[in-house]
Amino acid sequence: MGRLILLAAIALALATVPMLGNPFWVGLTMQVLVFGLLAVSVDFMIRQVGLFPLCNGAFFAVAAYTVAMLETGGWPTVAAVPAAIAAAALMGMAFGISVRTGGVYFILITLAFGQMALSVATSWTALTGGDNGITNIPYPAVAGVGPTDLSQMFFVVLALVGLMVLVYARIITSQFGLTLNGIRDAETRMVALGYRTVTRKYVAFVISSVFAGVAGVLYAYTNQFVSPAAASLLVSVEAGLMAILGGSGTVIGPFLGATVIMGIRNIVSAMVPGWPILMGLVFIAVVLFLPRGLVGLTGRIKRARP
Amino acid sequence: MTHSIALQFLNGLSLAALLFLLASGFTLTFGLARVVNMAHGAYYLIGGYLGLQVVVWTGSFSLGVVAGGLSVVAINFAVDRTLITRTKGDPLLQVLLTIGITYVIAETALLIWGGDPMRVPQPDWARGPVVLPGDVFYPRYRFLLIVLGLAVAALLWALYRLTPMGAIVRAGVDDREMTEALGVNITLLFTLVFALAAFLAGASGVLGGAFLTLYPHAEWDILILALVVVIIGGLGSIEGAMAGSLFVGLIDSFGRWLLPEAAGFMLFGPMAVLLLLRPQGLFGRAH
Amino acid sequence: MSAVLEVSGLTKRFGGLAAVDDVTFQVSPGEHCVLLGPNGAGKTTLFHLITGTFPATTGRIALFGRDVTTMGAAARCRLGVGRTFQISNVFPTLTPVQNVLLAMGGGHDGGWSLFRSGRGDRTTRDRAEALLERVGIAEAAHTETASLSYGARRQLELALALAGEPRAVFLDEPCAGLSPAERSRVVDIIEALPESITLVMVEHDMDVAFQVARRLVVMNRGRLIADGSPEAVRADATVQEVYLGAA
Amino acid sequence: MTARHIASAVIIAGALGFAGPATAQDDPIKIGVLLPLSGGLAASGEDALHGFELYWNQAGMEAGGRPIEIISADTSCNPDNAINAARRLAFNDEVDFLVGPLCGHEGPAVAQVSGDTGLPLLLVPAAADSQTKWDRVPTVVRTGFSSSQDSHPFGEFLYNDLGLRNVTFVGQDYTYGQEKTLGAVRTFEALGGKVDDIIWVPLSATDYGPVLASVPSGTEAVVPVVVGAHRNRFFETWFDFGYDRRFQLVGLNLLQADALKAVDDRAVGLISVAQNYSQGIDTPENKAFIDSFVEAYGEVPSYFAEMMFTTAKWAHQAIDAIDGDVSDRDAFLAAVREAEVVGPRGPVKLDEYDNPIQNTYISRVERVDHPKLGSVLMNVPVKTIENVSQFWTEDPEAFLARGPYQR
Repeated sequence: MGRLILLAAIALALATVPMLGNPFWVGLTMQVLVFGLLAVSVDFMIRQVGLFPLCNGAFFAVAAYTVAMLETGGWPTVAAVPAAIAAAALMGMAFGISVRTGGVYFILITLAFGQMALSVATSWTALTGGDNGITNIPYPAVAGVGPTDLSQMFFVVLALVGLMVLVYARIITSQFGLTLNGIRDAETRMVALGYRTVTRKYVAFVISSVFAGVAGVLYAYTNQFVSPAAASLLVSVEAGLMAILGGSGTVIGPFLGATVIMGIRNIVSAMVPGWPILMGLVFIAVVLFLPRGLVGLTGRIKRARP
Repeated sequence: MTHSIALQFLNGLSLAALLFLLASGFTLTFGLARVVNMAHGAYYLIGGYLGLQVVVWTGSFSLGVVAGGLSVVAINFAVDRTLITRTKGDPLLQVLLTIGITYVIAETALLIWGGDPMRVPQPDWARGPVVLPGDVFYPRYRFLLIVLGLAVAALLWALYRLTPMGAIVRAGVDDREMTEALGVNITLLFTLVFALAAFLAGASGVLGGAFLTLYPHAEWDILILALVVVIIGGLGSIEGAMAGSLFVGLIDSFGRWLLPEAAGFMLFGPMAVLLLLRPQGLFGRAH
Repeated sequence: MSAVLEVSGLTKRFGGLAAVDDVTFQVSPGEHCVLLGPNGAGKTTLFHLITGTFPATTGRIALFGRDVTTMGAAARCRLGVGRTFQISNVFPTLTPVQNVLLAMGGGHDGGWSLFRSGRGDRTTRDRAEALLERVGIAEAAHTETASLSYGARRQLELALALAGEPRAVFLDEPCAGLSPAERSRVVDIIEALPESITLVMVEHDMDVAFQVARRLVVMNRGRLIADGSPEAVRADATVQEVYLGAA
Repeated sequence: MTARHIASAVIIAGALGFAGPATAQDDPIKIGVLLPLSGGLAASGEDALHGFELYWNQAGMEAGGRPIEIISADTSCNPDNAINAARRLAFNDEVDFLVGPLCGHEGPAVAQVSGDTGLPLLLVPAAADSQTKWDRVPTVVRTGFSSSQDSHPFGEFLYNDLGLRNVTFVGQDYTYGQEKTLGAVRTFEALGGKVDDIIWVPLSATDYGPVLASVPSGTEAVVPVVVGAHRNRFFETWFDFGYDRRFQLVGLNLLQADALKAVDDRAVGLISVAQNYSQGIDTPENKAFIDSFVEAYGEVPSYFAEMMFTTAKWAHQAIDAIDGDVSDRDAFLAAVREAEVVGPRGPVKLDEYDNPIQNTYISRVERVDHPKLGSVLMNVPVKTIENVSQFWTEDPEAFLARGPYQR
């Protein structure tokens, strides 16, 4: 209950951002929410299942591209959005064979899958607009009603991300969530208890792809353009960093991480010439100095528990 | 037609030779110490740039290759001792850490050498084409690279399979604790293997920089290819690195020739199918 | 009623070494059967073959009358087998109650709901706590398992084997490393198992074995060398020679 | 460097929300410049910024009676960063107009901010055709060039001047490469030339050995349209494999000034590039530009630097024309549209679609003695085609109806 109040308070505080009247902050906060949701999808795999995927940027991008293509092709939002999420889920089902492996193998294989998606985005020009991407994506509208400016879009994003966070919180404390934790802790024991663990990891992977897909949909609508930058490896890598950096294993962690990373990208970058070095140092510092328990695998942190 | 096939075959081999040099170090490090070091791409890049600098100063290509290799040995020693050991074998942390190291190294290289593509000057004795039977012209440099790749592969294989040290490394790959129980100084062994891997990565940067050029983001381009090599071949296996390099090199050259639009799929598609059938790769061990 | 466990001509080779060599025996419903043997006798390998941790080289295994030789470990467990591991294999970051809740759902590969809470309903939770009470760790039911003592984790291990209401339990040295007090507690729990549950247990410790067993199967160097009531085995000359004599 | 530090300080203040409104006549005119200052294209971004700063320094950092303040922001060639950087310049720094960005795919992102806010954008050097054709934004004018603009005369040059009839193109497989390649293919074929093959090379390609082995043997000449590090890789592989003995090499996009740094005398005599600028243009404006740039930064300016230099001059003329009152954005845009500017690249003015009408230079590499730099390789025009429109000789509406160049 306390957690719910905290979330409500944060949502309320964020709702005041458009009142500052500065679209820079509105736009940046929106990006933090969107990439935070992407980080949630990665965090789900890291903390609940114990696998680190490097292809969630591909789910993110495929959903964003689908929305872009359909919306600019005249489809209504009510059809474009489900189609986009379905596209991400389908890709998740295809890439899901990677859960047959584990550990390092899983990381490397998902990385290669992500690169495959990127190479399609840049070279299949007729469909994806190539390097230029797809522009002029309208704001979403249901039955003619929808946001008409950045501030209104902000509230749409806030509401949807908030909803996804609640859904997520429910999933990780569900029966299924508990069985995933069991797999993460001791897969051989889960097998000995009779569970089909690979199937469960597969389902978790697809759930993760759906969350990444929703983030991709929001990304397309908020940015109003999509380019191959959305599918780059660094999107997946930085989403992982956001998840770890945020740390606590709560739903808020990934958003905290997203705040720091987006802050470096968009605010610190204006002050420090070699800021990618700083980004690298953040990666290193997170690994070395943040409590080692923050990684779900070492099992030192208190997790969200029933 | 046969002319083109011969040419593409050689092209595949020359890329395979380069990839083998990079991937064999990666795979050995992983096999022995379970360290996944994504900074290998950055090692390739920084080794290439430093080697280039030495070639420019001394005029000796060979010195440049050695210097590129040795400088990365030093870098890797520092990185390993101060940073990687602190990840305590957690692959997630290792991946994040070594990607962070990649950012730092690549951006530093960018600040020093700038963003324009640079090419390591080829030595005089490797310039120009060789003429092969059937009137096939092939660059002497690439031809020598293939020879070097084969030589290093043979040497590594012999070290790995035929020498006492190789036997210990293989035992270490299989069961580290047992090797330690045998009273082998495993720390020294690790240091040697790490040094060898780092040397190969740095030297391959100089060798690759002489025909693929060095440029920002080269670290990722080459790392992805090397990762596909080890995924296909199987982590921790020298034979796997050989097979994977050949596969990736040949697929890349024939794919670009026959099906240029689908070159990306040609590389990743077979990899996905292989994973479905054999998740541990061609020569990897089930885990 | 057919045998709970039927092993015939079972062999497992590692390289040239036969860890289990042409073993044949049956366990009937309700039997309390203990596999006994010195270190390296092959009893743990046999146990792994039966539970499906790794495949047999040759031979056949049947559980409850079904051939399971090529079946995966999870599928065998779903037939109604609860097992323990020699080295505690519990869920360290979860609480003992969550451990047991997971174990209760495993038999039917349950727990698929994304929205029903993982805490389970009142009755399930009560059953889980009752089971923890039975194995003697009720007071730690809601602390993190990683913080439990070694003995408590062994007891939790036993609870996991029993939680799925199995028809048979396979225990791999459940008393290893326990204090005498903890050991007698585990023995009590095992002896109190209802008649309907078949027990197959690997044991290294003679005292425990003779206390629990109603039937002893003795192995040496991968082969069965004796099979019968504790009294009969104690009197067996071969057993005395290779095992008891050495002890 | 000092200017950058001052600019950075201003950005920090702006980011923290301390920047006050700037309307009075003696307040500076703030120009927001969006360029990649980190990442792989940082060198090009720096070079472009140098060109911009060089002009304003020469102009005394003043226009229309008001001081000029340049605020640069790093986009890292990433549209997500570019959109935030543009908003930051617009709302935190409250710049009067925007200049940039460099990378093609950042163009739409920045144009969108311009469209949303009404803040004028001088689009340069990003070259995507669509932005002055199908996806125009009323507040955006281009001061650089469109991808296919210089390709149209180049296609005719291949046929008429070089007398080629059968050629093979090697095109970089992304938007700029496709537009630049297909523009030349179109005019070459219209004259009756035959394109034997177009070999598309993805940006991810590392090795040109397999690419060049695919060149059909009967072709007369190979025309590369490759970018970034691909240019030098193409060049080296060409000579390594001895293709120079088999085919003629005619660069449409091969060796710009930055790529010339890493090649040797094998390049001398090659047709290297067709573009709206060439370092060897023989005019007083260009000579003065080259000399002052070499003086200030110690190297030959790239075409990025020239484009930003001329853009600055363009903005200067427009600001003067409205007496420094840039707060009237419509008046400023109208002044930009009316201006006729003579830059190092020659005379420039906008067409009806807000794209420059300017010269196309087809360049050849020559070894040139520069008083400061000594003997250097430099691009020198072999043919100048004057007043080239983005639609070439075609009716704009017919061109637009045909749609974008896509493979």
